[in-house]
Amino acid sequence: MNEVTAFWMLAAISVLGALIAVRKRNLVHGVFALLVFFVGLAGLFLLLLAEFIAVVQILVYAGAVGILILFAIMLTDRVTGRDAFRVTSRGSFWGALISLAVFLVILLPTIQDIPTIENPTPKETIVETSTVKQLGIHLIKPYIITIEILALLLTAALVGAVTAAQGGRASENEENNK
Amino acid sequence: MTLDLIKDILLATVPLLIIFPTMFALTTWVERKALARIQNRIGPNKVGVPLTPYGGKLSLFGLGQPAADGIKMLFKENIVPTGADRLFHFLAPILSLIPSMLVLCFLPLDFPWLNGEQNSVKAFMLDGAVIFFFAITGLNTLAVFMAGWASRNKYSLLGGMRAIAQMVSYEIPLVLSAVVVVMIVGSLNADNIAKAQEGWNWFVFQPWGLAAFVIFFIGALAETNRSPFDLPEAESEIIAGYFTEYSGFKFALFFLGEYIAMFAISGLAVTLFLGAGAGPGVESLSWLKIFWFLTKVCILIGVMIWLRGTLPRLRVDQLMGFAWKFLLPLSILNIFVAGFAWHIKDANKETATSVVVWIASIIILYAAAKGLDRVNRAKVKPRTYQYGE
Amino acid sequence: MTVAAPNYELVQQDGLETSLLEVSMGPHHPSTHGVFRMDVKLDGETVVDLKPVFGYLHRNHEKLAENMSYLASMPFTDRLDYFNSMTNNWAYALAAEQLVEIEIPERAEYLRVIMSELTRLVNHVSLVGFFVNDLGALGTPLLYAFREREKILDLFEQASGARMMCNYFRFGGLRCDVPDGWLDRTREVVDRFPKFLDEYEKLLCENEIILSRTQGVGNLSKELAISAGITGPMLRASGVNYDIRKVDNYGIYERFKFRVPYSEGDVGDCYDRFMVRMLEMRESIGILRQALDGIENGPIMGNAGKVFKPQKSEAYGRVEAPKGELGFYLVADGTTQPYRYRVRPPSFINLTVLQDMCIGQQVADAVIILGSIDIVLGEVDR
Amino acid sequence: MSVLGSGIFKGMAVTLKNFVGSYFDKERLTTNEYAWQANDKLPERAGDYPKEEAEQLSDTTTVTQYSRNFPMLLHDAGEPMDTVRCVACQICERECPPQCIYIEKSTEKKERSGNKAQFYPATFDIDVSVCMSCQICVEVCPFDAIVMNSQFELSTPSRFGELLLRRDDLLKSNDYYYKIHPEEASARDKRIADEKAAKEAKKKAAEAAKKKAAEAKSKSEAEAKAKEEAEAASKPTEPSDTPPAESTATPSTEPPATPTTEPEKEGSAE
Repeated sequence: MNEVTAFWMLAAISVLGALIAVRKRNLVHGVFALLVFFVGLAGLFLLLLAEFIAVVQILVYAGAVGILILFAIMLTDRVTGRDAFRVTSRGSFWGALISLAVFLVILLPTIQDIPTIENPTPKETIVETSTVKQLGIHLIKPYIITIEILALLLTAALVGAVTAAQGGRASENEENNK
Repeated sequence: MTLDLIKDILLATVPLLIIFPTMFALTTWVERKALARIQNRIGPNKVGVPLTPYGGKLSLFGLGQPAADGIKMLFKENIVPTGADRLFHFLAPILSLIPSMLVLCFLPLDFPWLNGEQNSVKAFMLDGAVIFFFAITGLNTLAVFMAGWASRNKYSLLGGMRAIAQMVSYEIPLVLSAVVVVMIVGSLNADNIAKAQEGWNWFVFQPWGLAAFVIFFIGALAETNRSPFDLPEAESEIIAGYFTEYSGFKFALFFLGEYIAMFAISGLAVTLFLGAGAGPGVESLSWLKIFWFLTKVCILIGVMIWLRGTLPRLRVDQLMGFAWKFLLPLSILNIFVAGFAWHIKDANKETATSVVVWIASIIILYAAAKGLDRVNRAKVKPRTYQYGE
Repeated sequence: MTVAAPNYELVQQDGLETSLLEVSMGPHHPSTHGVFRMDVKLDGETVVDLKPVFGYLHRNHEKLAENMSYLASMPFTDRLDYFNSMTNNWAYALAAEQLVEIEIPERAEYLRVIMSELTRLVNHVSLVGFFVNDLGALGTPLLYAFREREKILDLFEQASGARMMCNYFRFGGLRCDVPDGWLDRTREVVDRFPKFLDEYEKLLCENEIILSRTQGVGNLSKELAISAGITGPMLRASGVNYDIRKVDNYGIYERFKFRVPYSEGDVGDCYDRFMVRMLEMRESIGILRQALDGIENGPIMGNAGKVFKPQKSEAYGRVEAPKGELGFYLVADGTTQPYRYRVRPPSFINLTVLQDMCIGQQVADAVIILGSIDIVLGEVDR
Repeated sequence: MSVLGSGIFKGMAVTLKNFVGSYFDKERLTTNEYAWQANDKLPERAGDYPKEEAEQLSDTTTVTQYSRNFPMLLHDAGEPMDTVRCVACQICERECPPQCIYIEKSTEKKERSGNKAQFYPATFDIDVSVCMSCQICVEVCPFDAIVMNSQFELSTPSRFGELLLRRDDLLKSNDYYYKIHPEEASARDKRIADEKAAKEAKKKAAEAAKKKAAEAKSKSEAEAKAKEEAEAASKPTEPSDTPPAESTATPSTEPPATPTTEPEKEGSAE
């Protein structure tokens, strides 16, 4: 039992989860398979000693995004999944092709100094203190502008969401008052 | 290397797997006894330990009750409703247990036999231990939803939906109140947080720590579906909520998972605010650390039982309102208060200043809470009645 | 394997196709107070439609009574509202006593008032307990209430032999006199009751959760309450000062000084219904004290004939039962059996406004609204 | 202006008080443990109930002298069927609201110890699964033959039959009645004695009057007899809606048996 075995197990889980998520006709099953994929991915991050990313992967993706998707599914009319949702298979070839292309585009820049499994992090970037602290310092110092812009964006999105929700409520209230 | 690793893992996890399920068994008994006494009943007092196979028993105030319950649960029929999603119906109880069990290893229970080891496994020493805790507890929500959805029962579905909404909402005040401690300590490492509170420097004695502790405790009640936030399993409304359709051992697993989650989150509260293992005598006897830690956890559980015996439950919208309109603003304000208090204290170390800061912080926080309460419950007040002759 | 799909009613809302969830709450539901059923249509958790369904406990009470002697249906009246057998007995006795001329002895009148007010304490204290139980308080207030109720039921047992199905009233008086020392024991219980009420009020009346759960929930306006024929504490909670003890002065109620609490506004929400009952208990204790002071020795049975055989006549007797106006309508045809026997059950009539109160509320509110109406299915279904 | 959350804290104080109080205050913890084992001693509160007879112990536990449960048939001292008070008049059968009593009258009158011959119940069944313990049968009985038992340990594994109490199950002695309902039993016996004494006195007066007015017309004599009869029937009961059957009316002039607890009442009334 070493890192290699762990890697292959986690990788298998992730790929399997992803495949089920794509192929499963029952929507809720699909979402849970997707969550398995997220958790597997978190495990991979953990294996790379990027614990903070792993945590965020679980917290945000498995926790928040998964639930968001579940809520979205609850709003569709085939809630209970009695009729398996028919996924159209038209154009799946092109879809696969585009996915592959995107994958390669992401892969190419990283492949140049890709760490091997036996040596997960390039020597020169090994951090001595905790990754969380490093991440914090990096986020606050060099990337502060990005963070601020993102924060603004998210706040705007939040306010917008509240306004949209309130708008519906307000018109309803007016109707009730009439 | 492999054998060593396995040994280390066993040394670190097996005690957890012994201590907490035992505590669970005892807590079910204590809870039934305490609730009974609160309600002026006697509670379970019959099941004891049989002395001989032919009769005679030691009726230790009904202490045999947990064992009897467990045996009963094991042998009960496993009923899966027609049309239920059998796979998910089976998986949900297991999935609800895993996260609660998993987070136990993020509690700073520093077993003495781990210290001699070369390469001991101490998950709480992870840099993200606290945030790991929240991330993994969050997965509990999914198990609850799974149970509610897979049962194919309307009450279960309602319970599952309520559970999701509630857990997601209360996670925010929970995390924000923990952030205060993380901010002051400057570390997400549970061990560092515990070390920062050694002696009597418990954070609960700080004004911001007190406020954060109260918010955290309320959030913890909601997160573990305890009264007065037990809406997902509100008996008078939706039967038993998401585990309406569970019986036998699956139900027992849910039950176990819920209680372990209770211990876990109480343990985190102890770690963050109540000085973890700090207490009299820990300097000389390191064993006492674990004792004090578990004692504090038990006290928190006791308060939870006490609350359960006293309070009715909130309504869904009030529950949400409470989280978003009361706890969230308050916990955000608390972060600022903590920051200012820390800065002033850092600049000026006199006792008089710290007292002034203490009182001022408490006043600010209380005033804010009071104001929020008045805004939220403006129309709610006791009324007077008239009498006809 | 085919499974009947759950009922989802498709509706259009804000251009979004969504569906209503139909939930059948009851007859096997923890909070429907027996075998009552509510067919609830939910939009999310909001009740958009509610249909009460009952009759699961129908026992043919009225027709049975028409086929047996007048006396023989007395024990059956216990089973109407099984919490308040004493007031049920009284209402029936009151109706029957109007059919023939019977003079009721003084002591019997006093004992009737004592029993009836003790019943009111039993009913209100347990109703509040059940109501808070519906709010989710895990039975703590309910068990306190039952603790005190036990003490009163002990008194009933000593007087009549049974704790709940007392069957104690007779046409023209009471079945038997109370045993020696009963009045002293009653006084002890009555004197201790206010202390319990203080504690009960401390536990419940200021609790923020109860306040916010009950205020503004299940509003019943004065107009609707009157036009729907609501009676009892529920009507008083809607702001109407109407108490049959004051209106009819049946028995010897005009001798006692007591007040009738009613709501100041005409909101008539669950909180009002809860509080009116709490306040009524205090008044009942006042009546009990006066009655225990005034009672004297004497006969307990009037000049009732051997055979209860009224002339052709009709009568309607009503009392202020703890749940509202409980009336018995009897038509006598000169035989020993009533020609027509009809019960006006307060819970049944109070239940008619359930739908009006529940629509637009949350499903959790529907439960407590039902709880605040105070129904007993034995009386609703008869 | 109240403190934030004061209502909740007050409530918690109340529950804490009750929690602690349940260990010390008898007023708070009113629960009595049910005697669930034969060798357990019965709780103090059930002390009203005498425990001498092992048969009774297995029958009844925690009851007070005021409890009533299901009816039983009274007999006086001696062989139960010799001294049974019931004369099978069937009034209770007719009056029973849930119709749970079934009586078959004996075809022959039977001589009883020291009493004149009476009918007796050949069958007397009470279906206690139907009985609602309303006590109407006790009230209507003109012979004080049926009273309420407080025995409640009647549960049985059998669904049919065992809950149908037969005549011999129902027969209990007056002594037993004294044990379970002492106040009620003595009051009842006192009333019976009073009535008997009143009747004796009346009869003596009537006989004296008869002697005195021996030459009076037979019409007035009949009147006196009618009056006497009416006196005998005036028990505090609600007589049946339909007039009693002929066979019932004849014996109802006199209770056939008298309680044995008071010796001066021994012997027949006539």
